[in-house]
Amino acid sequence: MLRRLPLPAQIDRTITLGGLLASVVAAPYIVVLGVLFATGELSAPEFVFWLNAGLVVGGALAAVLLRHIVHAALGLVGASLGVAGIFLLLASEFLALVQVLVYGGGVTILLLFGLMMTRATDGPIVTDGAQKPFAFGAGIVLAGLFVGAMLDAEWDALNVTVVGFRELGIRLYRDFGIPFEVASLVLLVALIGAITIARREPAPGEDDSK
Amino acid sequence: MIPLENFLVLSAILFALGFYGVLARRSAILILIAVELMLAAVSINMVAFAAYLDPTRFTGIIFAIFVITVAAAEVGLALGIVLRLFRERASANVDEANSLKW
Amino acid sequence: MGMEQVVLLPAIPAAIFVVLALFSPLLPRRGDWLAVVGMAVVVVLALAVAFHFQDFFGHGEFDPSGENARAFEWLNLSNGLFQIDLSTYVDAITVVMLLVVSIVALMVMIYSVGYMRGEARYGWYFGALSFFTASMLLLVTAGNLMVLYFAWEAVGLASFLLIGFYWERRSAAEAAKKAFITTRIGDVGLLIGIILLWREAGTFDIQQIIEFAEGGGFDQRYLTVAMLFLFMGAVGKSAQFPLHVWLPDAMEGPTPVSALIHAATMVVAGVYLVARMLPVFDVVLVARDVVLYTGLITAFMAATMGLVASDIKRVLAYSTVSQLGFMFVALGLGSPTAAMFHLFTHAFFKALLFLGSGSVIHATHQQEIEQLGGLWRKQPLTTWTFVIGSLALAGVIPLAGFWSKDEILHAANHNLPVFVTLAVTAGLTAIYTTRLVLLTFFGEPRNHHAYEHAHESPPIMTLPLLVLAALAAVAGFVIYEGVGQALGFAGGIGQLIFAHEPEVFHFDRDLATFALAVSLGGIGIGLVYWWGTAERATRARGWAPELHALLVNRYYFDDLYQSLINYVVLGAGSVIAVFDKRVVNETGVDGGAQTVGWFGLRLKFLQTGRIPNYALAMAGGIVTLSLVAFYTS
Amino acid sequence: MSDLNFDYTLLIPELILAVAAGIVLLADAFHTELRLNRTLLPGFTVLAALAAGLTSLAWLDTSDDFATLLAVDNFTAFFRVLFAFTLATVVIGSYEFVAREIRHQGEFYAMFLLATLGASVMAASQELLTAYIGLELLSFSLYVAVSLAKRDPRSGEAGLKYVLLGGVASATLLYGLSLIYGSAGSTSYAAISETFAAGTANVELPLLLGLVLVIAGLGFKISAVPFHMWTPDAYEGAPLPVTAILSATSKAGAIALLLRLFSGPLLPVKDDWQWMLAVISLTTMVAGNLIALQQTNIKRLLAYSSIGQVGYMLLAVATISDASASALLLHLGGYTVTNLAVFMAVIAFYNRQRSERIADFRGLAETNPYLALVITAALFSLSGMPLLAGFTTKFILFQAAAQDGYLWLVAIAVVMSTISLYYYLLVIRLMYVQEPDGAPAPDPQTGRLDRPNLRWRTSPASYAVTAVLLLGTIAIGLYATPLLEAADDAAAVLFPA
Repeated sequence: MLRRLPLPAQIDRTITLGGLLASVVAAPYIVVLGVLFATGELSAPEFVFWLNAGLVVGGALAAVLLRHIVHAALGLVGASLGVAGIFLLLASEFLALVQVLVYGGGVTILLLFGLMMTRATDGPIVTDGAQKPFAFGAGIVLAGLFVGAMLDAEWDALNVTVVGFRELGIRLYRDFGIPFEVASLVLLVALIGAITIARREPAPGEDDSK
Repeated sequence: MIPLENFLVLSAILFALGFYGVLARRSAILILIAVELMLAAVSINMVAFAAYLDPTRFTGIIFAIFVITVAAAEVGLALGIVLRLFRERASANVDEANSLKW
Repeated sequence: MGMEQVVLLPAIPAAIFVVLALFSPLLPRRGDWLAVVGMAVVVVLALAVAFHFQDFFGHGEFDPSGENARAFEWLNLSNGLFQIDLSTYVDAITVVMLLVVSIVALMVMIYSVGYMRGEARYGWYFGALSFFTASMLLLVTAGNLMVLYFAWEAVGLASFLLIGFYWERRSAAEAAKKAFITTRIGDVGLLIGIILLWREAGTFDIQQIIEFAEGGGFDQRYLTVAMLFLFMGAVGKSAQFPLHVWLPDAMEGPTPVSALIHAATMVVAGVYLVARMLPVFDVVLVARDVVLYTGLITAFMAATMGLVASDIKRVLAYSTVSQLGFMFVALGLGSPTAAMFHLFTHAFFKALLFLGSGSVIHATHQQEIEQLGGLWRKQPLTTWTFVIGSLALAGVIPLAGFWSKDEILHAANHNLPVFVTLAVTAGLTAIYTTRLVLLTFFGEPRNHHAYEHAHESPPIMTLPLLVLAALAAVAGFVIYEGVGQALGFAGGIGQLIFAHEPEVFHFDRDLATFALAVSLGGIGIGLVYWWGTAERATRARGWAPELHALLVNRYYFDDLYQSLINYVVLGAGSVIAVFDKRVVNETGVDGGAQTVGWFGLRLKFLQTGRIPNYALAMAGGIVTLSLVAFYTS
Repeated sequence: MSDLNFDYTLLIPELILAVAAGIVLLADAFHTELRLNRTLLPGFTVLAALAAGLTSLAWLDTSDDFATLLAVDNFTAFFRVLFAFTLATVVIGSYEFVAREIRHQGEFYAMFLLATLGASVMAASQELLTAYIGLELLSFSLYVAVSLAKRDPRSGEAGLKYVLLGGVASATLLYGLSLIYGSAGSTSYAAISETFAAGTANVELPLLLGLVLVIAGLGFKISAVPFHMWTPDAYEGAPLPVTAILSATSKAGAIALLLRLFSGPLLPVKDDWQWMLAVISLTTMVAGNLIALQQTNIKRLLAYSSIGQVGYMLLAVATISDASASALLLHLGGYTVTNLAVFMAVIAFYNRQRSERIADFRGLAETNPYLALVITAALFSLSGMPLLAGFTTKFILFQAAAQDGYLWLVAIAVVMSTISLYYYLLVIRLMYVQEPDGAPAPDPQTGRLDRPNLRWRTSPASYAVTAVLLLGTIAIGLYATPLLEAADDAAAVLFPA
């Protein structure tokens, strides 16, 4: 059954090689974290945080730096999984679940299909534009500004508590019922739009009825 | 307990990386991926603020749910448009979609 | 007629405009009779206002203050920012303007029935004339600055429509555009001035602003700036230096339009505005000096340009600009009386001259005075009325222009440089007027084809000429108390014109003699120089070619402005557009490669999408804003 | 259970729009089975728009809210009516265009309905999440609508630019919203306002950053420079009716949201954002008006001119007060009417001439004097000519802004609107001065010519719509009081006495 899917052959190689490479890069980081955890420098939540933060940043770097589009997409998967882990740390299991399902499943598969249908993996590709230096500068400055702002503030943080599924469900479907309905309209629009726009049109002269 | 700043800084870095991707990439799909990163950064922020700062706890989480939903919808819609464009021009590179200018 | 009903004056022609604009093709004679009859009613009403005004304030005792009547609330911001009423204000200045506008408009409309016969869009022409008259009447009765501004712009729009009446003719459309843009520049100033006044005084009502100013409510420097902006509007509308360039070109419109708009009414709106606001100008003397010298420069420059112009209507246009300069000089000297008096007489004789020139053009299809000549045999009525108008313009006793010009000279009596310049200009006026009359009507016919076909105009056109000629002859006498009383105006019409203090005409015999001598001298020079054979018509060209070229090219102001528009406005636009195109959109292709090379980096990724560039602009905006925000916080 | 108000009747106008969108979609999908004439679709859309507009009048002078998410008050009513009016006008004025150019008519009209719904939600929002989702509904519908002209390759390109940059902008906006949420601990406007009024010293920088990002995100929506870059491309590539909606509904919706945000939750931190909006207003009005001087395509010209107009509107947001809010609403109303007049006239022109080049407007006064008159009046109004809507509304707008101390900015705005007259006059000049295509050269002697009859007539629908809009433009210019009172009432909601 797998053979029938129009997956390019290199996706297997990609996954294998990419996994290997990722492990090679990630291994020292994990080892360091493990050592720190073992020596008691890091608490368990902190260990998980740094692990996931590494995954997020590593995945994001892969997604924006790698020249191969499939690799970049896999980087996005990694980052998404990391974000899901962060959500778990923030006591939102539900959101973590959504994140894995929607991103790890839906979005990535969608992107890969898009890649394949536009045959963007064929041939050597130049993925980055010439304004890369500007982009680099802008990225650095933005990161600096954002991080600076976050660190400058004195947040009067409360204790993290778990929000139960039931409570969340009530809030989501009752208190925020209207935005929820509007969001469903957004999905409807996206659905209709994607189908209508991507559909191949009959050439002029062919039957005009839909 | 992990300080709130950790999450915020992570999110800030993720957002900046995403923005860098938008600026540097030339394939529409790669730009979409970068936008997804930016939106993920927003989700982290929302959830972190909800967990640490919001006495009601849940608004940020619900916000994040909506963000994820919209992000997924956006990918679908944008891919539809990319496909259409690809059919017309046999390219998914944004810099080749520049017949509209000045 | 009560003062509340003054608003009827603009309302009648406005209603006629609506009717004509919508239904003129359905009406008999395209509805021209409607416009004429409506205007006749307005003249009667204007006279009624004048009588009422005399009645009310008159009985020999003149009260300088006017009457303010609120018609209805027009705009009202409930949050108390401001409220604007469509209010009317009637005082001596208003009455003068009402009479001038309505009488000249009526004459022009009657004349147009003959002049415009058979034109396409005949009905639309009368509609537009009515619209113009309505706007002008609203302008002169406006009690607050916002209504005034509205009417001001409506007048400009009407002028735009009428100058561009022959819009198939490229030059007409261009002239309409030029007039529109030039006056708009002034209008922006006017609007800014009005806003500045409102900001401090908190009201748009003219009388309240005057009271506020006289009570010292304004900061001196602030008020100076405001009044200079306000004056900008007057400069644009009244074609004063340096915005005088549009009026000669505006002669592309039909000649009756020139008579109405560009001689008697619209162009004097600036004079009216300054006269109306003169108490405020008085508070800051610098502003009044600006008025004085602007008027002086304009009067002189325009008179010199009038010496060499060869188009009959353009000579008159320069003359109008010059005479408007005289009025501003009078205002700058603090004598609204003289200014309004000159406005009053000038309206009649200049409208007469324009209509006369229209009669010539109608008969010969020729506007170049060097191609005319000898017409007095063919068009006696036109010729003699034109001569009366010319003598009035030149200032020959006892015609209207003499009295009013004398009054201005009298006001300048204590300022020698101004007085000398005015006297010289008055002499120049006599010279170019003589030249105009001689070349057009006397001497040998220089274009026999045109001459052969010339004929006297129909009575419907000569009748207004006669009426206006009569007015040009006698309008000067109104300043005599006895004359006014004889006409039934208690206290004399003269007091209408002497706006501020019930002053009696300053007849100074020495001054009058001197002025008359200047005028007659100018006429004599003109006679000696141009009388005679056909070759004399063009002799001024050889006399001083450089000077002639300078004057013919109108001191090169038009060229200067065209370059300014070309280089500055369009240049700035293209610089920004190029920035948008090159720097932002194409950083990758050329600029990007260079810029990158400039940073010393050799990158082979030379292609860039434009979406990333767009995003880069956004990033730039975000970075800049946040950097500044962080830095300043 | 909480004591939230779940009175769904408050949302009847929105429900009408949503249901109508569904019906239009289904009717189009099954039109062969149901034997429906597809020309019914625009008619039905107009009916739905009118129904939504009329029903929203039921809550005039009330002040209610739905679950503290959506406010139903005069402000909401003002925008509901404005959006419904826009929708009805655009659909009537462009149904011939759509019938010929757009294959997927059902989807097209459904997108218009949903965009209107999204904009209404934005205007009514009392809370960040709701505002955001309304914004996304508006944006998504427009992404789709822009790309729907499948016979025009420019449409796809415009759609791509719009959707990708829109994604970036909405991520930016969201990040900003998250920072404001974090600084205030709530997404409800009332709660944010309360928290910020109590002091923001401890979160100064994130708040500033959040404000920058929100301004950038919404600046994208209203095409403020430098977040405007998508505008000309999307305007040019989109089908004309969509361009009209982009310049009317989309812009008005974002302005409504800006007003809600900056007059409510963000008002206590006015000092932090006021200068930002002033700067953006400055760059927007300068760049928009100057670049417009160089355009050759009527849609791009209108795009840049609308950017310039946004500059003036931002001026009022920057100097927000009850006076400037009501002035802004008035201006928005007048601008919408005027702008739609231009667009509907351009659509009528396009229906006949199949061209968007400004050069092809030459001689329009000869071939269709009525359309030339409409375009002239509307362009004059846009440039701020007195007697027309543009002057009255702009004047009150500038007046209100000057009141609040940004006099220099007002002066620049006045200068810019004078410059704008120049490029509008270029179009008017073409229409009135130049000869139409196919006309013989004029006789050099008389300047007259014997013309073949090049006249053509506008269709009844276009004629009716443009006539109404033209009359509206003139009526607002001459007597703005009724609209002004409506704007006053709406603005009074934002600044309760």
